[in-house]
Amino acid sequence: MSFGPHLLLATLEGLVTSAVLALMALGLSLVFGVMRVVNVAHGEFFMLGAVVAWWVASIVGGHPAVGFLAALVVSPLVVAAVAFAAERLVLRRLSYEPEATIVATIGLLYIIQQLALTFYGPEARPVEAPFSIRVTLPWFGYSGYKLFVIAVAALLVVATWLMLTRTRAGLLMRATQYDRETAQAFAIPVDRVYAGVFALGAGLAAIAAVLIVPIQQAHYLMGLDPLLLSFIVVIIGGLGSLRGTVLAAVLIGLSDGIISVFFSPTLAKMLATLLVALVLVFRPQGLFGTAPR
Amino acid sequence: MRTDGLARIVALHLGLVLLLLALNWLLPEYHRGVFSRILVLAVFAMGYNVMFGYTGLLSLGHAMFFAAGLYGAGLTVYHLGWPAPAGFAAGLAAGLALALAVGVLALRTTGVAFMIVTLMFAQVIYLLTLYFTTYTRGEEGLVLAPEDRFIALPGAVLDPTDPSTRYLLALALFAAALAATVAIVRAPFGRTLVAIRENEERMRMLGYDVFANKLAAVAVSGVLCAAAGAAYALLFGYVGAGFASIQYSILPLLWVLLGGAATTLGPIVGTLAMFYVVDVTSGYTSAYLLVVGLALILLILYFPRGLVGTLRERWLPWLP
Amino acid sequence: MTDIGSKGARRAGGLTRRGALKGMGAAAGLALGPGFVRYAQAQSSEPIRIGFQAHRTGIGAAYGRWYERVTEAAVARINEEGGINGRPVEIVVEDDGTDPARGAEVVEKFANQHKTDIVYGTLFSHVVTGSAPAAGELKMPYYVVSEGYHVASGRLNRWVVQPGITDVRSQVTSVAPWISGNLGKKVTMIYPDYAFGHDHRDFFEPAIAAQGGEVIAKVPIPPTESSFTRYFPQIPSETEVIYHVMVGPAVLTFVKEMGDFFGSGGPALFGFIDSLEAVALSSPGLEFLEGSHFWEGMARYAQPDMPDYERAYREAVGIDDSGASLDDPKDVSTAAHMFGCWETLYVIKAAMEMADYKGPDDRAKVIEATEAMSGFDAGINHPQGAKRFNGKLHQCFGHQNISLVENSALKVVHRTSIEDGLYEPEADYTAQPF
Amino acid sequence: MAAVTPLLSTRGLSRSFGGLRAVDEVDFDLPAGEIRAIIGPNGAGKTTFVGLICGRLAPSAGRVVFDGRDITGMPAHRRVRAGIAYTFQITSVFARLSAFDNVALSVQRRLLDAGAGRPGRARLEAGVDRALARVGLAGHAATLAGNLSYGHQRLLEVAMGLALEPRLLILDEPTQGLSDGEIAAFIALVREIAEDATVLLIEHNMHVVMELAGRITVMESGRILAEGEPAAIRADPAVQQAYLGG
Repeated sequence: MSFGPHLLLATLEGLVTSAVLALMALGLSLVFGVMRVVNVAHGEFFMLGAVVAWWVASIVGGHPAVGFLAALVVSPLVVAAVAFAAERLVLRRLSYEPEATIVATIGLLYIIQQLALTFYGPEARPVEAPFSIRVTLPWFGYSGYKLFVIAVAALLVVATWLMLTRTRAGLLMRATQYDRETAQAFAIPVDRVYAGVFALGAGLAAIAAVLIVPIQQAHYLMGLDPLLLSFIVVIIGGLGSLRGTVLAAVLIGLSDGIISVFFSPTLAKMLATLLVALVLVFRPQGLFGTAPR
Repeated sequence: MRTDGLARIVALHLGLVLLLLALNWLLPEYHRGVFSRILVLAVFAMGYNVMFGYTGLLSLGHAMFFAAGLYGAGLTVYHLGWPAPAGFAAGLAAGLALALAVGVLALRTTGVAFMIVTLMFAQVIYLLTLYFTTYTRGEEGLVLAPEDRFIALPGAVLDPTDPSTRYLLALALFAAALAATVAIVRAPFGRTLVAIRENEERMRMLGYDVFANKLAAVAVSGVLCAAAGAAYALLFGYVGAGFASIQYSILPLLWVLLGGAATTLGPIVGTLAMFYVVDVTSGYTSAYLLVVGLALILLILYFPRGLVGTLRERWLPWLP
Repeated sequence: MTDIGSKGARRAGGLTRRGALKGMGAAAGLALGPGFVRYAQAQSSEPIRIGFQAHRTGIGAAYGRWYERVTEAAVARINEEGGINGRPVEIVVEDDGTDPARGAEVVEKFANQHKTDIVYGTLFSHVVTGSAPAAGELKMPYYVVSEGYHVASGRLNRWVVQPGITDVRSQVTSVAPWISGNLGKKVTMIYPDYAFGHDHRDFFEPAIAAQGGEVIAKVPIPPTESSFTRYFPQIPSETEVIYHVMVGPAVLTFVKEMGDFFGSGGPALFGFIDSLEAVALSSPGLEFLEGSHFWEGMARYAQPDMPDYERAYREAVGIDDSGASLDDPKDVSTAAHMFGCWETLYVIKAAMEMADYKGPDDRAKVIEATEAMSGFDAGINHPQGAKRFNGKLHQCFGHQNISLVENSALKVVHRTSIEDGLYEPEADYTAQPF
Repeated sequence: MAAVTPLLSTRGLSRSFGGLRAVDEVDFDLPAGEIRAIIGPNGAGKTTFVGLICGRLAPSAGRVVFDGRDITGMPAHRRVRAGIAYTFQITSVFARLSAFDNVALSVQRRLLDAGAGRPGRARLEAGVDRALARVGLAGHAATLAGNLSYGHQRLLEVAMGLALEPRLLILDEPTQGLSDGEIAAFIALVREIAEDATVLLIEHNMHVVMELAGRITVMESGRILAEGEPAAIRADPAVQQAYLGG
């Protein structure tokens, strides 16, 4: 294939990665920004979202779009409920101490993974896409659903953004993020805000999973790689900076796609990882963050 | 720390080593084999503890140091035909070089960024072992022939495939690492590291080169972990990319937390406890990860200082 | 790659033949000594314990579950027929977590804790490679069902045997003539960028060249990849055949994305069913595989001309005509590989009986008995078909199936001969001492 | 003689944060052996100024000379080892270490710098005991620093500075939060310290300043407003305007 179309394809693929990554990383970033909790189980919320989506879709039946839409509603709610419970039962009791929460979320990771293996099984199972249109370009064909994913994810990112900036709940979250003590002094129920943020973060991961599962199947080990990528995105974007997170997701997604045009894939992964690590080393506040207070 | 208790400390650690020595003849065969592995992995955990427990540097990439030792020893023995002791030395050298390189870069960051940077460097090392599959055979890994693992001493040849010899070699490594940790913890260097963990800025204003001391901690940690990796390759004969994967970066963190961070005995206790939790529960249910996960959460909720840490906090304040 | 293999071979060849293969007569003579007979009678009701190293968790869990089911079925049948040497067979299962380090620990546990007579099992080649040193040191016969080339390469040791499934090198070699004769000569290979994929790469290239074909492009894919479309532009437009082999949970994505990319107008496809083991061919997105071909070790779908013993085998392991579980039609089996468990257990039975196995002291004799075998006839004990066994390589060689995807089912269109898959041996384990 | 080669001097020393010039071209000389107080209203740039001297902050412009050597580019920890000790405005002892260990960190630093490899335990303990005794904490060696009273923590902080045996000891608001009795003892302590070391003191408590300081430097808006004997400063109308009574 000649260079131009190849680049176009890599860009499209990169955008799909970016779209899903943006949603997922937004959840991680929100949790980190507001609660200062590094949620290692975030990838498992993603996986759980995909598994629940499969389960909903296989119960609903009928036209694939019906199952898909049902999953899009039910799955984030279920996952958010699980996260809410985990926050109340475990994280809150640890006073959100950074090291303790890392260990606790590692524990959570094992538990969710094992439960998925036991009750869902080791197979990779697909959810049927709500529609199957193959967009035919002169050089190659492309999945219409993937274009749909890019659009929906972009919409959802904007919606989340509006929620955080325009609604009272969003205001409470941002106030808590800015200064916990002051927020408490202003009678903001910090405790409930934390639980809400953790649930919302997990819900975002679940939505990302529902969008991706018609492309990538639900599997109980699917959480790890998106988790690593989301971490990278959150850090590169500047910890807790939502705008930075979205920009970084686009940057990482696109570069992941485009670097592979020029290098052998394993080498490309290696170089990309090294590059991101070095960015962090020399600009630890992230590309878009400001220097730490 | 003032009430010296040196005699007590030496007695405790020496007693443990002697007990482990006696176990070579007391343990049933299976458990002796298990202990051989645990002693080596405990050295990995001890290396991790130097950085995480004493210096307060939470790394999520320590698999790379273990892998540096594993491959440093494994590749030189397998491809270059080096004798086992030279391979072991190569493993240590690889660990030291990597630790210095990673330390110089990663120590420019702190907190969460440090965690992620170490994780990413480890990912690069993991991908390297896959990229050079021609030499490493990647995931599948290499098997070192028994005769290549023999250690020729003047007048004797140690055969690490013999269970007793292997146990004693593992114990020797463990004892050396334990002695090194105790010495470091009680030396000015150890006090310096702990104080850096507590308040870096204050240490700077007491005239300490914080960066150099942290780098030294990373180097010590890297060499200990590499020693464990090199010993693993030579004692058990298998070298594979799995040991460089993220799972092996998380394991030492769990072992140390379970046993007790910043305690000299925490790593061995944690490694031992974790292994037997998995080993025993996997006999009853394949859902042993659930048990591990629950154990972790309960532990962090109710015993956040780990087993030895809780012991020290409640009853034995003199434990180093 | 070849230098690693030849090193193993050189090392094996360089050893003395001290303690090497004794004839079966000698072994049988020993077993018939008066002391042994009494011992045998005293022990006759004691079960033979076989340690089964299983992928219950980890990336291999989908395979592991079916390996376990087939193992249970085979052992039930063996016990119904009177066990091994009149002794019942007992399976002890331990999870290896699809992790090489745990694999080695499990082998030790079998030997020293469970005191099993032998160890058998497992698929993923890194677990086999990681466990092999432990088996060798414990002098524990280790029968694997892994299809990796690790055994035949000579890299492992005398205690590791693979008598129930053909290795990758042989599989790859045997399908090359059919591909060049039926699909095309210009081949692009897509494979995972690690040892398993490299075996395909290294052995298929000479095999297709020997048929006058050519590998015109190689597209390695990193093991952590979950999306593949961006690699497809590397496929040259003059490609006649895409040879694809992927493993792990992302394979369905791979196949679907290939469909999106090429639509109906792409090159012919030849794949290894490893990609789609435990996955229903009716899964959404797989429609475009219609008309493409797959290697299958054993047919997943019941074939019209299927012999009775194959039918009996399928019934025993509990799969229906489309290769899914009789209890749950959504639970698709790993039919192309799992037969290896059944056949391996029958080889173990035969070897133990030939060696007149009495207890752990006879373990070496079991290996010697296996090495003395030269092949297996097709039948209920070997339902996948007849096999040749090379005792020096510790590896068997069987027929391979090439199947066409037709109406979301697999139809066997060609069965290779055993000779198609033979290659120049690189190792001789019998030269190693026990 | 001291006037000829001051122990510490700065020339054109400046530091800005964003647009704000916290320290603005300060020329400052401190002769050896003196007790010097720096006073000034909040935000005058006192803490920033001593931060530039001890190396916690890098200057935007200007030079710092210590004992005849230009130390402008020298990292903080090397300045400490050259003889500049700094005690923090906000108490920052190592709360989870014993008082002994807190001071031992200083003593071992000094012993290590004196060469001869690893400091012996006996010398270490002797050094710690002496420093703790000087500030009156001899009985608290084994107590965790975090469990000491606030006043004792301030004293421990000073002991840590003392144990470094510095040539210049910078005390940043040392008496903040101390009781009157503690302040009296503290004044005596600083006088005693001044026998071996030069002391630079940032202090708000004018009683302490007047008792201790040989000379006073008054800062305002990042600049030196006035400098002189306590009596002269007290009489200076500009100072009164800016600070003492405004």
